[in-house]
Amino acid sequence: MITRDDILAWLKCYRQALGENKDYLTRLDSAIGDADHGANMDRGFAAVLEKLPSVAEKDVGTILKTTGMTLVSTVGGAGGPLYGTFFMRAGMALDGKTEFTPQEFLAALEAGLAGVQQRGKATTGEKTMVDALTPGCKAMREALERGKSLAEALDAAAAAAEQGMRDTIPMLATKGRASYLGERSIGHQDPGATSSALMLRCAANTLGRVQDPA
Amino acid sequence: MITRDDILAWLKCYRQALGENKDYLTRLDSAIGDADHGANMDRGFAAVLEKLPSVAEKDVGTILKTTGMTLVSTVGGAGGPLYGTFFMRAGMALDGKTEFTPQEFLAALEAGLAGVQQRGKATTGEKTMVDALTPGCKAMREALERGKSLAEALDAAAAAAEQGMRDTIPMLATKGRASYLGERSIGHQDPGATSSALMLRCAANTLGRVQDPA
Amino acid sequence: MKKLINNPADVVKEELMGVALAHPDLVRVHFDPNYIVRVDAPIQGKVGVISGGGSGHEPMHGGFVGVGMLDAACPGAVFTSPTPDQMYEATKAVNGGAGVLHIVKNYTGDVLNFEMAAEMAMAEGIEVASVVIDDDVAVQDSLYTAGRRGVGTTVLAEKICGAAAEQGRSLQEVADLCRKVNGWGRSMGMALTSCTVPHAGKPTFDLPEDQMEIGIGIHGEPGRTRMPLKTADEITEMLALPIINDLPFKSGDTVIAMVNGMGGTPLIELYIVYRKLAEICKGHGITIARSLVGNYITSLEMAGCSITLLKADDDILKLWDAPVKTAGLRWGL
Amino acid sequence: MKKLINNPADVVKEELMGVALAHPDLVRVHFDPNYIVRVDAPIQGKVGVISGGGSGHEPMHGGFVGVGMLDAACPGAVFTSPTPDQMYEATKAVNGGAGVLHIVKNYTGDVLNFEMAAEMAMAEGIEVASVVIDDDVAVQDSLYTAGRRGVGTTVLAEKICGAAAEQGRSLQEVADLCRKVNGWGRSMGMALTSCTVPHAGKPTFDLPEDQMEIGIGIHGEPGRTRMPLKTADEITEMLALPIINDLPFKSGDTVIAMVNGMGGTPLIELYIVYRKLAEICKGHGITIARSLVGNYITSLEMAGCSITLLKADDDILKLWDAPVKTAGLRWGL
Ligand SMILES: Nc1ncnc2c1ncn2[C@@H]1O[C@H](COP(=O)(O)OP(=O)(O)O)[C@@H](O)[C@H]1O
Ligand SMILES: Nc1ncnc2c1ncn2[C@@H]1O[C@H](COP(=O)(O)OP(=O)(O)O)[C@@H](O)[C@H]1O
Ligand SMILES: [Mg+2]
Ligand SMILES: [Mg+2]
Ligand SMILES: [Mg+2]
Ligand SMILES: [Mg+2]
Repeated sequence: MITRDDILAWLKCYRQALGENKDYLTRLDSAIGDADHGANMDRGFAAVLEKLPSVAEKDVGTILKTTGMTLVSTVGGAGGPLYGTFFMRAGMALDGKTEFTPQEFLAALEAGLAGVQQRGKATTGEKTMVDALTPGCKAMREALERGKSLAEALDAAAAAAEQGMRDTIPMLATKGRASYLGERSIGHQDPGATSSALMLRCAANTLGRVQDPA
Repeated sequence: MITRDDILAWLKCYRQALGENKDYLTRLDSAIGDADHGANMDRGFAAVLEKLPSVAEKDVGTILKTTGMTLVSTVGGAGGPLYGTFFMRAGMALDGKTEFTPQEFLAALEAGLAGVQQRGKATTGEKTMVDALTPGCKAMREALERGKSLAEALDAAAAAAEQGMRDTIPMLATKGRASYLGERSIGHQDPGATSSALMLRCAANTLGRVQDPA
Repeated sequence: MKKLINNPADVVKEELMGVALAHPDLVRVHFDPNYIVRVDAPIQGKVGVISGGGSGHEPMHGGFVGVGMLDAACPGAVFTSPTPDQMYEATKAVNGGAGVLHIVKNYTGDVLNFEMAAEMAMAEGIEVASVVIDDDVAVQDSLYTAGRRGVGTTVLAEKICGAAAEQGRSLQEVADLCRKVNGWGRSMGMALTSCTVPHAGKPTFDLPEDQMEIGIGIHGEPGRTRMPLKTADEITEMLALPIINDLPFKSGDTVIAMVNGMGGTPLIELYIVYRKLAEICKGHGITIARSLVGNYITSLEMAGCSITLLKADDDILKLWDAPVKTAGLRWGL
Repeated sequence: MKKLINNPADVVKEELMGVALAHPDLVRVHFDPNYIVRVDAPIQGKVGVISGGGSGHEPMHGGFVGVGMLDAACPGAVFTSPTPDQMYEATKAVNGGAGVLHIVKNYTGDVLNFEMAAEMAMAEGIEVASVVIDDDVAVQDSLYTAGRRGVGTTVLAEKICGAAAEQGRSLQEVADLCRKVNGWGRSMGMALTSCTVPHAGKPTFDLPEDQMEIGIGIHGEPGRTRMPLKTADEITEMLALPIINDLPFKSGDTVIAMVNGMGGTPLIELYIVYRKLAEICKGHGITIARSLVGNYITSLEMAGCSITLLKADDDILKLWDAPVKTAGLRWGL
């Protein structure tokens, strides 16, 4: 079972990864956007970490919904509503729970992704975070269906998301700010796909490690 | 005797020298002023050269006064009224003449210098064109008094003006725009002193050559 | 990075404090969430008009809050769309019972955040209409993309809709007018230099001394194409012709023309551009009835300009001429 | 050099053409000699107020021609004082029989050229009064030097004296008022970057990425000292304290405060400076009764700012509030 503490560890890991990759994400956003994705995500997750203590004793649904709402009210840009929606929907899927199965966690991620797609109306191949989250969720589902451990499944998810992130490089952006560049968006890695891949890598590094099945 | 044609040649020579030294003068003015002295003088003498045909048959006084008035109405800045006054006063000193002696020419230059000092209220040592014109006139007077030829006298004038120009380098400016720099004006050659030295060098190269006493 | 700032993280907060201190007669500034609101808001029975977007485009939008223009503006972080709670609180603060118009520039972030705010406000029973401005002809439009950006027409729409609201028109009328203005306005911009986002600390893109970017937006993003620097007249043509051809503006049309500086270009150059624009319009039989030349929708210290033409009928011209009293645009009051 | 121009030699001419096309309701532009004049000049019985100086400081002076401010402005080449015939012709064009005030910034070139123009006009029987503005505290004053430069106070003097002339005050009264404003106004400026004179084609000075110039004028000339870049708050103090100590401004004084951008600095930064200036004034017991934040007296695309404080009595404040209708400053009309 995945516990509340694992989720808290995941969020802390992601906050740290965003801090470390702030300039990298901003650099990616300079090439095809407006040079703020790193600062935006960093500001948002700094706020999330400040907020966590007040809900740390609550259920995981509340923790993730609070994370989402905090992102919505601190990030702004496209990233704020999209990541905010992601965590709010994931939280709704885990409402009332303090521990849950890998399958339930996968369902929460998939609910988050569905929320992102509903809000942002992007599908795969448009050079957005959807291009990291979609293969990430898919790889995790396949791994769990094939009976892999949570650690293996999350690792597969992170690896697939990272591949999806790299696959955005040759894409022509048709959603988000990068779409204004037209052909010139080709050849650059999408910042949002990159922050999404980081998020799944953190999941693998935290949930994956702790929850190794005995 | 110096003739009207010599004066016309002098003005043409000066116009050409200003064209060639436009960037140099502007560079000097960048260091301690506002980067326009070259463009200003060039614009002014281009206008003078356009105007000259209409007075080329008139007396030298008219030619020089026209030069001065044209400078006043086309140069602007400090240079416009100062060089304008210089040529207007010099013209007044040669009113009605079509040829004249070296002494008369010297008197015209001295009248011009007096006009500059009256308008600009600068004396020597203040890092202005006065620091080139004053030693220039003085050297010419001494040479003529010692019985030197016009060519020698003008050469002495040009050399003294050039020395005066270089002597502005260590000066602290107390007049004109360079004065705002205070101590920072030290170490730079004054652009106006430089354009004045060029003017006397052109006199040496034209009046001096043509009027070599037989 | 050479900026008159203290700390990148405090830029927007300290700027808003400056705005509050400089314009106490015009606006109040609310912090956490941040919004600038007309000093006399809410005005009972008047439609509230609000806008918002990332900071760094000053005077837009905060400089357009006041009588006859916006009731409130929501500034996000630099170049980052504001968050829904800002628009939600601003909507409540300006609601005088006649509903609130949200003027939204077409960027994914702005659209999403305003959408959430409108949902929140409507859940509280406030009538909200949203109009998305998408006037940038540099961007190819398509059903399957994010569509065109909202740029210069936003300024004109805020003035015109603000005047209409001041006259007492209904939310439906003001929103319809805003859609009409958006439909009749077209813009395009170019950059001579990049700008530097305070957080990023270095220019968003590098532009060699002999190159320029054509078809830029207002967030320091690169444009559609990079090409060798051209003369002001050539550049003006490169911006004006796509605009004229897009609507298309036709002989006999009357327009409001704006030559807008991106922040780092001096006024003297904008007038040189205006001169050529006026010549081009004349050549096309287009009458410029009103004009704006200056910095109205900027990208920090970017050098460059944008051109906006708005087809104008009598109603639009009268609303344009109506009194306005804001820090950034003022006449008649 | 990256500029929206066609040819360095045509910059001023084409700009003036743009001004004429953009503001036919406010001004007429006369070419050869160049001057911008109020559309309704001369106004019989009203004192004419004119100013002038090199171009490159827009909106000053041409942007301040109109009702309640200047009757005419004479733009020279970029950073080059205009020639006497410009001021002479402008003086004739605005003379409504009550005499003409020349507001002259204290630069050798401006003073000499205005002097010649005044002589010419007076020779034709036009009464002319000249007031020289010399408010720059960065420059040490002395009987034996060219004295202090005229900078920001010029803008305030043009507004206030323009209003006084509009009220029908006599030449003597308007000139005395102008001297009072000059005596009560102090300014100081700084640069983050140089600017590039179109003719010169490259920056007037080089300023490393970590350095700034303090005590600059408005012609791209270097300042009094170069030093490492500091924060906005520190810079604001470095400008404000010499100003406050110079007059000196005292506790209980009421002032008009201007935070002026040099051309390339975005508004967002100017408000950050204003915030600190307001704090400093408050700390000294000085009340800011009116303020201006924006680009009013610029140095082409230079990044940086200047601060001006003008001690104000009731008369000055009333004249400040009087209606003004120009391209660069407008209210009440
Ligand atoms: N419609 C969309 N659907 C999904 N993701 C999107 C969409 N639009 C933008 N994004 C993601 O948002 C990222 C940019 O986020 P950010 O820089 O924070 O916002 P902004 O573009 O408003 O500056 C992009 O890299 C992309 O991955
Ligand atoms: N009061 C003065 N008397 C004599 N020469 C002066 C005076 N003030 C300035 N100058 C000269 O004028 C020169 C600058 O001319 P210019 O650059 O054309 O005018 P501006 O300083 O108005 O830009 C200086 O280098 C100096 O030699
Ligand atoms: Mg971004
Ligand atoms: Mg000069
Ligand atoms: Mg953004
Ligand atoms: Mg000059």
